[in-house]
Amino acid sequence: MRLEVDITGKTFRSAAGGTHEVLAPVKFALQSGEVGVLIGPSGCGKSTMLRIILGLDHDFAGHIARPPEARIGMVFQEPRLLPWRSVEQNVRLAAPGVTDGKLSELFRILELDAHRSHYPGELSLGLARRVALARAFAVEPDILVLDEPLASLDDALAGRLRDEIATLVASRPVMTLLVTHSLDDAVRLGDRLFFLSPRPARIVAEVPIGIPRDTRGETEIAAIKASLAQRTQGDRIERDVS
Amino acid sequence: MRLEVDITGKTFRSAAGGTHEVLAPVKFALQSGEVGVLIGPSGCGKSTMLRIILGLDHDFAGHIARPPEARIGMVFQEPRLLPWRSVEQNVRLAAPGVTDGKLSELFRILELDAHRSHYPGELSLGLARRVALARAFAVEPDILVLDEPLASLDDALAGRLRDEIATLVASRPVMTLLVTHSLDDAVRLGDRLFFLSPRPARIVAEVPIGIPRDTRGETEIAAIKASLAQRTQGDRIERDVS
Amino acid sequence: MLRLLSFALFLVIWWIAAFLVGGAKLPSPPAVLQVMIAEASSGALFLHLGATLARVALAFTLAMSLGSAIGYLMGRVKLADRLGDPWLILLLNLPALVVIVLAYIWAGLTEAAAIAAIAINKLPTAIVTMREGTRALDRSLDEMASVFAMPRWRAFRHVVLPQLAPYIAASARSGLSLVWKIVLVAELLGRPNGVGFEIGVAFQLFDTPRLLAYSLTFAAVVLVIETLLVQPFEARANRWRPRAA
Amino acid sequence: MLRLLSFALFLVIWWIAAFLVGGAKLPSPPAVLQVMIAEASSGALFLHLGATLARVALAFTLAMSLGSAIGYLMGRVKLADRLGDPWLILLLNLPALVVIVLAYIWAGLTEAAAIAAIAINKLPTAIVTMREGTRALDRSLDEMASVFAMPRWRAFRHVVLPQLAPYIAASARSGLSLVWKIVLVAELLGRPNGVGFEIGVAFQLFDTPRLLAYSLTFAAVVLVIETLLVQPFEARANRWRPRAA
Amino acid sequence: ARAADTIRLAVQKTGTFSWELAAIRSTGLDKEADLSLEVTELASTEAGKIAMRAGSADIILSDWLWVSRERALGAKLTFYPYSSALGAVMVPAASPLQTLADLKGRKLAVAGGAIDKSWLLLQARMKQDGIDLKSEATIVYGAPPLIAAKALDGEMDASLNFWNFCAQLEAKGFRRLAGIEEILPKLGAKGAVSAVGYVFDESWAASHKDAVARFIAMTRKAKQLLVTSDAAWEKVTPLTGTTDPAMLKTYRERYRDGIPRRSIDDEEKDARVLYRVLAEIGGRDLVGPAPELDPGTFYHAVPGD
Ligand SMILES: Nc1ncnc2c1ncn2[C@@H]1O[C@H](COP(=O)(O)OP(=O)(O)OP(=O)(O)O)[C@@H](O)[C@H]1O
Ligand SMILES: Nc1ncnc2c1ncn2[C@@H]1O[C@H](COP(=O)(O)OP(=O)(O)OP(=O)(O)O)[C@@H](O)[C@H]1O
Ligand SMILES: [Mg+2]
Ligand SMILES: [Mg+2]
Repeated sequence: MRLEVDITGKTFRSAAGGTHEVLAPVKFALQSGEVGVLIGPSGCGKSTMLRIILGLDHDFAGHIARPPEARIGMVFQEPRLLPWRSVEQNVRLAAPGVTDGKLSELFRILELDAHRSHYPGELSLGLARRVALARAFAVEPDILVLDEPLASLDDALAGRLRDEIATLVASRPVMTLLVTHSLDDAVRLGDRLFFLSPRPARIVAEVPIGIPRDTRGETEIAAIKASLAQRTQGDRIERDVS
Repeated sequence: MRLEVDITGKTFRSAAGGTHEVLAPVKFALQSGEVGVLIGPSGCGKSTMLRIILGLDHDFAGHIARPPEARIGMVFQEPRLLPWRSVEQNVRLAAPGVTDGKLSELFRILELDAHRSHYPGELSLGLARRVALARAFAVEPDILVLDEPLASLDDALAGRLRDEIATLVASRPVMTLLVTHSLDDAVRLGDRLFFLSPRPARIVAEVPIGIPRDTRGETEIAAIKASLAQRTQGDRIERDVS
Repeated sequence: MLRLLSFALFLVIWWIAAFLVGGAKLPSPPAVLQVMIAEASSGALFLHLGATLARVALAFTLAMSLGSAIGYLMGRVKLADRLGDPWLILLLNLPALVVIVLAYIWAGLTEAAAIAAIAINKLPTAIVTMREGTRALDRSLDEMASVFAMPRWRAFRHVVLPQLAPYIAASARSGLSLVWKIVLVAELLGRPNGVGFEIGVAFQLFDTPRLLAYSLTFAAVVLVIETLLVQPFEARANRWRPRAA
Repeated sequence: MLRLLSFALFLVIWWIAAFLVGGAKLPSPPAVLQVMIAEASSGALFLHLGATLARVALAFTLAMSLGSAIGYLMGRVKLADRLGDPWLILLLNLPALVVIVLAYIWAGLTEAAAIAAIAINKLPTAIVTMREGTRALDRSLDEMASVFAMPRWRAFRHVVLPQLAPYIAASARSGLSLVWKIVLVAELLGRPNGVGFEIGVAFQLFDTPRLLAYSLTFAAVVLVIETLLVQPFEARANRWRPRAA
Repeated sequence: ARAADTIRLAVQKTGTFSWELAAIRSTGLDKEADLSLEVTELASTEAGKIAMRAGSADIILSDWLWVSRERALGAKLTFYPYSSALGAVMVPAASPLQTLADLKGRKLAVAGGAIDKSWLLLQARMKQDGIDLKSEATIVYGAPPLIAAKALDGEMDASLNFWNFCAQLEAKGFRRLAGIEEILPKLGAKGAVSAVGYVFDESWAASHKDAVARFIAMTRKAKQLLVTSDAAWEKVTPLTGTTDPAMLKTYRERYRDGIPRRSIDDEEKDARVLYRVLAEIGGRDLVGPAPELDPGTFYHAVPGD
C-alpha cells in the first residue's frame, strides 16, 4: 500500500469574494508502516491538505493515489462527535466491528471509562478529543490521519497517548499522517517530517529519521531535536538528520 | 477589585441518569493585576470552574464575589465565533467601542490581516482561536479569562502571543485567569499557580511566583520549572517556590 | 400536571366567555359535551371521526414522506432546487379548494381523489421545511461520516436525521394541523362522511354546539396522542440537548 | 435561467395535459390566460387581488410576528411551554371554518374579523416552528454573548436571529401559503371582494378557467416576489454557509 | 325479472331533496318505480356540481342558469323543474322598513354571493324603479347560514336568504318584506318559475329515457306524500335540524308552495324571460357567451307535461 500525493495547487474562493491560494505544489509519497508528520505554521494549509488527501475536497489541481479499499481512521482537529449519540455509540457507529473487549481496552487507555454513556455535550474538550481518538483507533485503520490529536490534553496523558499511537503503528501495517505543532511529538513518532512554509504551503524540508521508532531513546531524540533546531536557524532545512 | 471564589461543590446530573461530582471545595481569591493559572488534568473541572466564576452556571454550591461592573474578556476553549459574521464583525460585536486603530493593531499582532472579511467557516482552527483572542483583547477587559488560549498554534506564534498577553496584563490593571496544560506558559505568565487534582477538582497546591513577570529571564524560569518538577515528583506540591 | 391545569384553565375561560356572550354565540362546555356524548353513544361520532382519521393518517403519511424526501433532495442538490423551486412555489400557492376540485373532477368523487388532494396540499410545506433543514445541515459531520465510510443508511439515520429532527417536528405538527384543515374542505366538497361532512352539515344548520363538538373531538385526539406518545418520545430523543435554564 | 426553463416546462406539461383530458376537465393555458387578460383589462383582477393581498399582508405580518414571539418564549421558558402547549395543540387543530365562522359571529362580517380569523389560523403553526428553532439554539453562543455583556437586542439580532433564520424561512413560506389558503375561505364565507370571493363565484358557476386564472395570479405574484426579493436576500444572508457540492 | 335501473344521485344532506328521498325510501316508492337509487350525501351545494362533473352522479340539483351556461360552453346538461321556492327579503318584526324601496341606504345582507339568482332578480326589479341597490345600499355578502345568524343578531337591517333560512327567521318572528317570487311578474314572468331542478346529462337521459320518466313520476308522488301525509312528514322532521313546531310548520308550508305545478313549456317561457333579465344584470361573467337561454336547457321528454 502506498499513498501518493501530488497536489499542484489549491485555491479557495471566499464568500466575500476574492481568492486565497492555500496550497502551492506539494508532492510526496508514504508507504505502509510509515509515519509522515506535517509541521507548519498555523493557517498554512495542513488541514486543507488532509481533506484533499482523504477525498473530502475534490476542488483542487493535482492527483491523489490512495489505496482504494483502505480503512481510514481520522482524528479531526475538532472532535466532530455526534452530539445526539453517547460516547460509546459514537465509537461503535464509526467502527461497527469493534469487539466489546477492544472497546473496553480503548476506553481504559484513554481514561474514558466513566464517560461511556455521556453525550458529547457533557464532556470537556479534552475528553471529547479522546473520544475522537478512540473512534479512530477502534476502526483498526489502514490509514490513520491525526490532525493535532494531542492538543488540549495534559502532558502526562499526552505522553501516554503518544506511546499508544506508537504501539498501534508498530502492531499493524498502518500508514499514518500526523499534523502537529509539537516538535517533540514529531520526533518521537515520525519517520519522515515535512516542514511546510506559511500559506500557500509547500514543503520546505523533508526530513527522514533513520533510527527506528522503538530504539529512539531520550538521548537520540534530544540529538535529533538539536540538529533540527540548528537547521531551522539556517532557515532552510535540507536533507536527512540522524 | 477583587475576585473571590468559594465553591463548596458542583455536581452534574448526566442525561443518562447518574451524577458526576466535578468540583470539590475550591477556595481562592485574585487581585487586580494578578494572573492566576489553573493547571490540572484533562476533564478535572477547570472549564466548569471558569463557567461558574463568570456566572454562566448558577447550579453550584458556594459563593462567587465578582466585581459587578467589570468588563470581561474571555477566550473559550473552543473559539465560539458567530459563523454568520465576518472576523471583523465578530470582534466588533463583542467590543463595539474598539477603535479602527486598535483593531488593526490587534489583527496585525495576531496575523489576521488577510482574514478580516472571512467567515469563521473559512478559517483554520488556529486562525479561529486567534480571532477569539482578538475579541477578548478588543474589549479591554477588567477580567481576562483564558481557557487554553494558545492551543493549536505553532510554537513561534504561541510565544509571540504569550508575550502579547503579558504586555496587555502589564499595561492595564486587569485580573487574569488562565487555564493551560503548558507548564512553560504557566511559569512565564502566572503570578499564582493553582494545581488541581483529578475530578472532582480541588486545589492540591497553590504556588505563588515571587519574581515579577517582566524580570523573569530564561534562567529564572528554568529554575522555577525545575523546582516545580521536583515538588511534583513528591506528588504533593506544598507552598511557595521562587 | 401543569398541562392539565392549563387545560382546565382553558375550559374555565371558555365557560365564562360562553356565559357572558350567551349560548347562541358561543355554546358552553356542557352544551358541547352533551352533543359529543349524544353523538358518541349513537356511534356517529366514531364513524365520522374514524373516517376522517383514516384519511388524515394516509394523506399525512404520504405527504410527509414524499415531501421530506423531495425537500431533502432539493436541500442537497442545487440543480434539483433550481428546477423544483418554481413548481414548489406554484404548488404552495395553489388554493386548497382548487386542488380538491380538480382532483375530484379528474379522479371522480373517490376516496383516492380526496386523499391525493389533501396530500398535495400538505406536500409543498413539507418540502419547504425539510429543504431549509437540509440546507442547515452540518457539513463537518458529513465529512466525518464519509471518512469513516459509514454506509449511506447508517449515516442518514445517525448523522443527518437527528439534525433534521426539529424540522421534522415542526413540519409534522403544523402539517397535521394543515391536513386536518384541508381534509375538512375535501369532505365538505365530496365525501359522504367524516368530520368535515358533519361540520358542513352543522354549518348549514348553524348548529354551533355540533360544530364545536366535532371540531374539538379531533383536537382532543391530537392532544391525547401528543401527551401520551409524541412528547415522551421527543423528550427521549432530545435527552442529549443541554437542559434549558 | 434554470428556473425559467423549469417554469416553461411546467406550462408545456400543463398544455399537453389539458389537450389530453380536454378543456372541460382542465382548461388549457391560453384559455386561462385569456380570462386573466380580460379580468385584468376590466380592472377587476387588480381590485380583487389588491384586496386579498392587503388581507394576506396584514394577517401574515400579525401572525408571524406574534407567533414567532410566542414560539420563542415557549422555546426558551419551560414554564411557558408547559402552560401554553395544550392551548397550542387546541388552536392548531381547530378547523379554519370554525375559527372563521366564530370570528364572523363575534365581530361581525367585518374586515377586522376576517383578518383576525386568518391570523389565528396561521398563528399556531408559526409558534410551533419557532419553538422548535428556539429549542435547537446553540447554548454556547448564548454564553459567549452573555460573557461579553452584549445588550439583549444586539445578542438577539446577531446571535439568535441567524440561528432561527432557516426556521423563519420555512415558517414564512409555508405560512404564506397557509394564509393564502385560509383567506380564500374567509372571503368565500363573508367578504364582498377579493380573490376568494371571485373563486367562490367561479366555483358556483363551475367556471374552471376563471378559477385557475385567479388562483394562479396569486401564485405568480408570489413567484415574482420570491425571485426578485426573497431569494437574492436569502442568498446574501446565507453567504457564510459552506457552498454545497 | 330484469334488474332495476340504477340512478346515482348526489344530494346535499341538509336539502329538501333528502327529505323526499327519505320519504321515497320509507314508503318503497323506489321499488314501486323499479329504480335502484344510489345516493351520495354531500355537505354542500357545490359538491353536487363536482360530482356531476366528475361523473360520479347521474342526477343532481341545480338551476337552469347554470345548465344553460354549461350548454353554451359545451357540456350538454339538461334541467327538469324541482322547486319554485325562492328567497325572500326578511326584516325584524319591528323594522321600520315597509317596502323594497326602503332598502335604500340600509345594510342588506345577501346570502350566496354576488351571483345569487334572487339577488340579481331583486336588483333587476329595483332598477325598474330607478334604484341601484348595489350602490345605494350597503351590501354584505356571506354564506347563507352565516347571514341567517347575522340577521338574528340584528347586525343587518335586512337580509336576503334562501327560502329555508327565511323560514327559520319567520319562525323567530321576522317579517317578509318581499318574496322574490312576488317580484317575478313585474319582471315579465307569467307565474311561478322553478329555479332549481334535476340536472342530468342529455345523452344519459336519452339512453335512460324510461328510467328518468319513472324517476320524475316517483318524486312527484313523494312530494305529494309529504304534503298530504302527516306520517310521511313526521319521518323527515329529524332531517330538518329543528324540533320547533312553528318552524316545522313554516318549512312544510314553504315546501308545499315550492312544488312546481305548471307545464314545462310555461316554465321554459318564463325562464327565457328571466334569463334575459339576469343576463343583463349579471353580464357575461354570469351567463357565459350566450345571450339567450340555451334551447335544450329544459328536458321535455317526460310524458304528461
Ligand atoms: N472554506 C474555506 N474558504 C476559504 N478559505 C479557507 C477555507 N478553509 C480554509 N481556508 C483558508 O485556508 C488556509 C489554510 O487552512 P487550514 O485549515 O488548512 O490551515 P491549517 O494549516 O490546518 O492551520 P491550523 O494549524 O491553524 O489548523 C487558511 O488561511 C484558511 O483561511
Ligand atoms: N453538562 C454537563 N453534564 C454532565 N457532566 C459534565 C457537563 N459538563 C462537564 N461535565 C463533566 O465535568 C467534568 C469537567 O469538565 P470540564 O469541562 O470542566 O473539564 P476541564 O477541566 O475543562 O477539562 P479539559 O482540560 O479537557 O478542558 C468532566 O468530567 C465532564 O464530563
Ligand atoms: Mg488545521
Ligand atoms: Mg476545559
